[in-house]
Amino acid sequence: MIFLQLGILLCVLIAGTTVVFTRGLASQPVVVSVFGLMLALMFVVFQAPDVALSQIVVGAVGLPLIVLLALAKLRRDAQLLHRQQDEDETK
Amino acid sequence: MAPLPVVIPLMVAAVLAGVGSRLPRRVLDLAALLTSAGVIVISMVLANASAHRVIVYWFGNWQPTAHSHFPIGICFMIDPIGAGLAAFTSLLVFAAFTFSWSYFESAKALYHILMLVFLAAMCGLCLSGDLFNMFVWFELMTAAGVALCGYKSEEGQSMQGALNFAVLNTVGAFLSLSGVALVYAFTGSLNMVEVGVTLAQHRLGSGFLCVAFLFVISGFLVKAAVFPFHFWLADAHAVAPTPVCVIFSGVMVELGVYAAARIYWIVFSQASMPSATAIRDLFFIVGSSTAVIGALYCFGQRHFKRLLAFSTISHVGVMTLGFAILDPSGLAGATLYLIGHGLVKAALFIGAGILLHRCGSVDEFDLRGKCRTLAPIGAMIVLGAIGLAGLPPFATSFGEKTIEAAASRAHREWIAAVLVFAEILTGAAVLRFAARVFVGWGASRELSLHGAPHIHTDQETTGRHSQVPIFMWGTMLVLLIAACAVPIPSSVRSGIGREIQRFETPAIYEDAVLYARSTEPQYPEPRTESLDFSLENGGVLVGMVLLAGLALAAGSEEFRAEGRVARKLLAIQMFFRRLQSGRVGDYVAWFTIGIAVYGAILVLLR
Amino acid sequence: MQEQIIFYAGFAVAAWLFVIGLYGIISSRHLVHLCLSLTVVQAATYVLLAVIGYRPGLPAPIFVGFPATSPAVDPVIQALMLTDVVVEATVIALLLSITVRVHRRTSSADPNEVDLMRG
Amino acid sequence: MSHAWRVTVFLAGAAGIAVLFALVCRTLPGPLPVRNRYAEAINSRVYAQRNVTDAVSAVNFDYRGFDTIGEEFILFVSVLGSISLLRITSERTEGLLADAAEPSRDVPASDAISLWVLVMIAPKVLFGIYIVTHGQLTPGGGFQGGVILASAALILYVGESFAVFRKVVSWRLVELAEAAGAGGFLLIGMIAWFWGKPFLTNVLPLGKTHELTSGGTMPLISLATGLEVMAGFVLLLFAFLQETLTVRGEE
Repeated sequence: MIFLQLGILLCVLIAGTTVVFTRGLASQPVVVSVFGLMLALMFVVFQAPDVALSQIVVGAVGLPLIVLLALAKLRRDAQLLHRQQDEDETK
Repeated sequence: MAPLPVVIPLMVAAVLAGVGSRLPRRVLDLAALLTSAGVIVISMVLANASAHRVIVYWFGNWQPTAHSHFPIGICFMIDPIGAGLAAFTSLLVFAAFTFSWSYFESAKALYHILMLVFLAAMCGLCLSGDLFNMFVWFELMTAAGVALCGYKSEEGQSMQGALNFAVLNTVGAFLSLSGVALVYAFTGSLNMVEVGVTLAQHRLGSGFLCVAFLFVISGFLVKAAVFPFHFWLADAHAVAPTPVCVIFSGVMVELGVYAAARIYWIVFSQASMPSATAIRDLFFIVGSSTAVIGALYCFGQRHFKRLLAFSTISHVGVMTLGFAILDPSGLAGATLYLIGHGLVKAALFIGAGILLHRCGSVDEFDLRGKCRTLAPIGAMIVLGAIGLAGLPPFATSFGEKTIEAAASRAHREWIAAVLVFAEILTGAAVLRFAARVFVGWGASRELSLHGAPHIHTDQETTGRHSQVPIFMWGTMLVLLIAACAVPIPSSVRSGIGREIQRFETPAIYEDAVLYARSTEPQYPEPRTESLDFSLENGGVLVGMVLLAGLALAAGSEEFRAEGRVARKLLAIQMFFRRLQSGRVGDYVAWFTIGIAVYGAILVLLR
Repeated sequence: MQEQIIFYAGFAVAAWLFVIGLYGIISSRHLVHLCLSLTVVQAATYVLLAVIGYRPGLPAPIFVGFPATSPAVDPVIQALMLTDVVVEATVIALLLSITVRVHRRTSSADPNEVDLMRG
Repeated sequence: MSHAWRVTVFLAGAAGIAVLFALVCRTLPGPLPVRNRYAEAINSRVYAQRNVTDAVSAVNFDYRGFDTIGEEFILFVSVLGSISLLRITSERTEGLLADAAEPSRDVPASDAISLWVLVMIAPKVLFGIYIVTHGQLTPGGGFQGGVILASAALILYVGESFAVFRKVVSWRLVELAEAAGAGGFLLIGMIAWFWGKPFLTNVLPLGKTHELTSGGTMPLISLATGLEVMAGFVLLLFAFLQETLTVRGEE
């Protein structure tokens, strides 16, 4: 019985550490999503269904989505900047 | 009545968010002004009504039942200190709105909405009697503050300051939340009074208490920008628009000290009586290091807003010292100091805003001698310097004298030296700025190679820059007059002294919150210090003028040729400059070590 | 006993997540990564709150299918967590929009490349 | 500071904090008898006192409803702050972005995808509404349901295009919804004043347990929160998807 709780705590620990040590931009939303999922599972195990539900919708879906959008925006801005620099050079 | 200081600004903000984009600019301004004026009035009424008994307001009508006395709801715990601070907050917000009357020609009501929510959050923090509720208002303050910081997000502005603000405060908030959670885990309550009573009853280990106390207040210490958590403040000020700076420096930072004092007295003071000396020593160290280092940084700046931001840090150190004495007169001095400093600092920031409006810069060297036509503004800035230096007739001088008297009664005479040091340096910095900018004295280039940051600040106003609107200089003048006039009636001073005695008596709050009865012991009439111009004031004045003169002369070529001492000094300055790196990673590292060191101090001295 | 073990384990995991999240922030080379490290720091508070509210063997505080007066795990702390979760996401969103801004200004999202403000 | 220095300082601090933690653990008091008070007080009274079954929602929307107001406004402010940060005020960049805006999204979606979107959205909206309205009975409530509803709008974007998204979801309307959600909560709190009770008192009839209308003001607050959260998240998506919105003005 108690092993379930300890196990999920361990999973959260590993997932959290992975988030910190994942430096690649492309894989970050995925890792965060997994981390959010682990936290949601932890809430389920610790008898907090309300929190688990909001963690699923926010932590495992909403937050990674916003991260994805922000990354896409950063990329597009970089492209724009390059294009602008090219134009400036041709002038 | 009691929840209105929070509910009204929030409601107006929500309405403006709905219809604000359709309303003309002046209607928005008027709505914001009226709202903040209303909050001033309501808070004053509350402060008045609570003068003889603490008002406790239970949200949702969840007052403790007569047989269990256990609070299950959230309460506002209103006393004249909290309500007075709420009134003071809304006064500064009102001043900021007046100043921005001819300001920010931008569409949408975002600025007004954010400011009003910010106001509501600060009032909530002042009045709340629940630990988690305080945390909520703290977070709301951070969110609104960050959003306001980035409000003027033009292309030319960097957002680094807002980022540092957000990250540091959020990390601090999480540590605070952990502290609240720890306390809850053992007391089973979130109500401040109930937690305090339980902690006192159950003789918990002093190690646990020390660490829990440190964690709970860590977020507020970050907000209060004490050393070494102060780095974000200067960065945020360089980015934030002027009216927002008025609020940040004038009251937001000080609320951090207020919250720490409130939490200490209500929650921990009875339980941790054995380690009160440790807490006193901790805050002596925190306060004096903040006061000294803030003053040193302040003197090394050329960007006026940044200079003022560092002087705020230094003065927060002074207030922390007042609180650290842990006796009523020390905290009463800190409160007087808070009022005087807030008004003077608000006036000085408005002065910075006027310079930005007229000259398009707040850089000391860029502006050298260019503002001779603005002599009245210069005179007001000099007055502000005198106020910062704690000289009569400003309220800061009362605060300073009260703190010093309390310190000497507690046999900590060295506190007076720290105060004088902070006052001379911060006053001289502003004086030097005024002399160079408005008179044209001193060098036109900076002495050191790796000098203070030269930041380009965008003009915030549009339209005619040829004149200074009355809303700008008028607000500045009124604030300065208020900073002199507020403490003149001795009833104000003795009133604050009496109220602080109550503030430091948890039993009164216990009766009011848990048992809905008011027991008011007779307080001894507090001592009030005189307004006389003392020898020490003279020393500060002479020191300040000399130091400013020296700094102006120091830029000249002859002095530089002398330079060995100067070079030594510059090397020291360089070292400090490197610490203020603008990198959020560095700041978080300082935060970590700061928590560890302060925790070690508490634990070892307990 | 079980409760003690879970509490200490949760306490340790929370401390670890807090410190490792801070490490992520100080060693970060990209602002998006920094924001995500901040979520790890916040997760530390979740873990702490979750183990504090937990009572082994007791059901969730949803009184459907069992008597309403029987004991359950702590609903107060769950309410605190619940609001915390939503707030986290929006605060991170605020930070990410600052990131976009910083990047547009400096064409870099490295928190160590500061374009102004030293000293 | 150089990176190595920073890490050294941090490690020293972290080691110090670890020692503090260890010390706390050593001096930790055993479980105090009082620590269950709050939980028991709520759990034992919620069913009888408020006719609801979800104690967490009861705490959120009734016993500690004032906290929830603060939290809701944190969301409100963060969303507005993000919009204000992401808006563009310089004309040059605006032009550049307008040139580059959405080059790949002009292709209309195929009928199959449109059908899929409809099929996906309907249950999602239903599910979201269910969660919002059953907050006081089963796990869920305004916060969770609001996010689910917002994600329904997202499907529209993924399946169709931003143009369709913009057409169906009006910026102005969402803004109004956000304000209504935030203000609505306050208004519900003010109802109590007409009965002379303190702010946020649950004065409405409590209804029968297990019914949607049980809990007095709770379902209303849940609705207001749901509206606010949904609108807030849709606005966030808007802001991140296209930032020229506020500059170009309304439709």
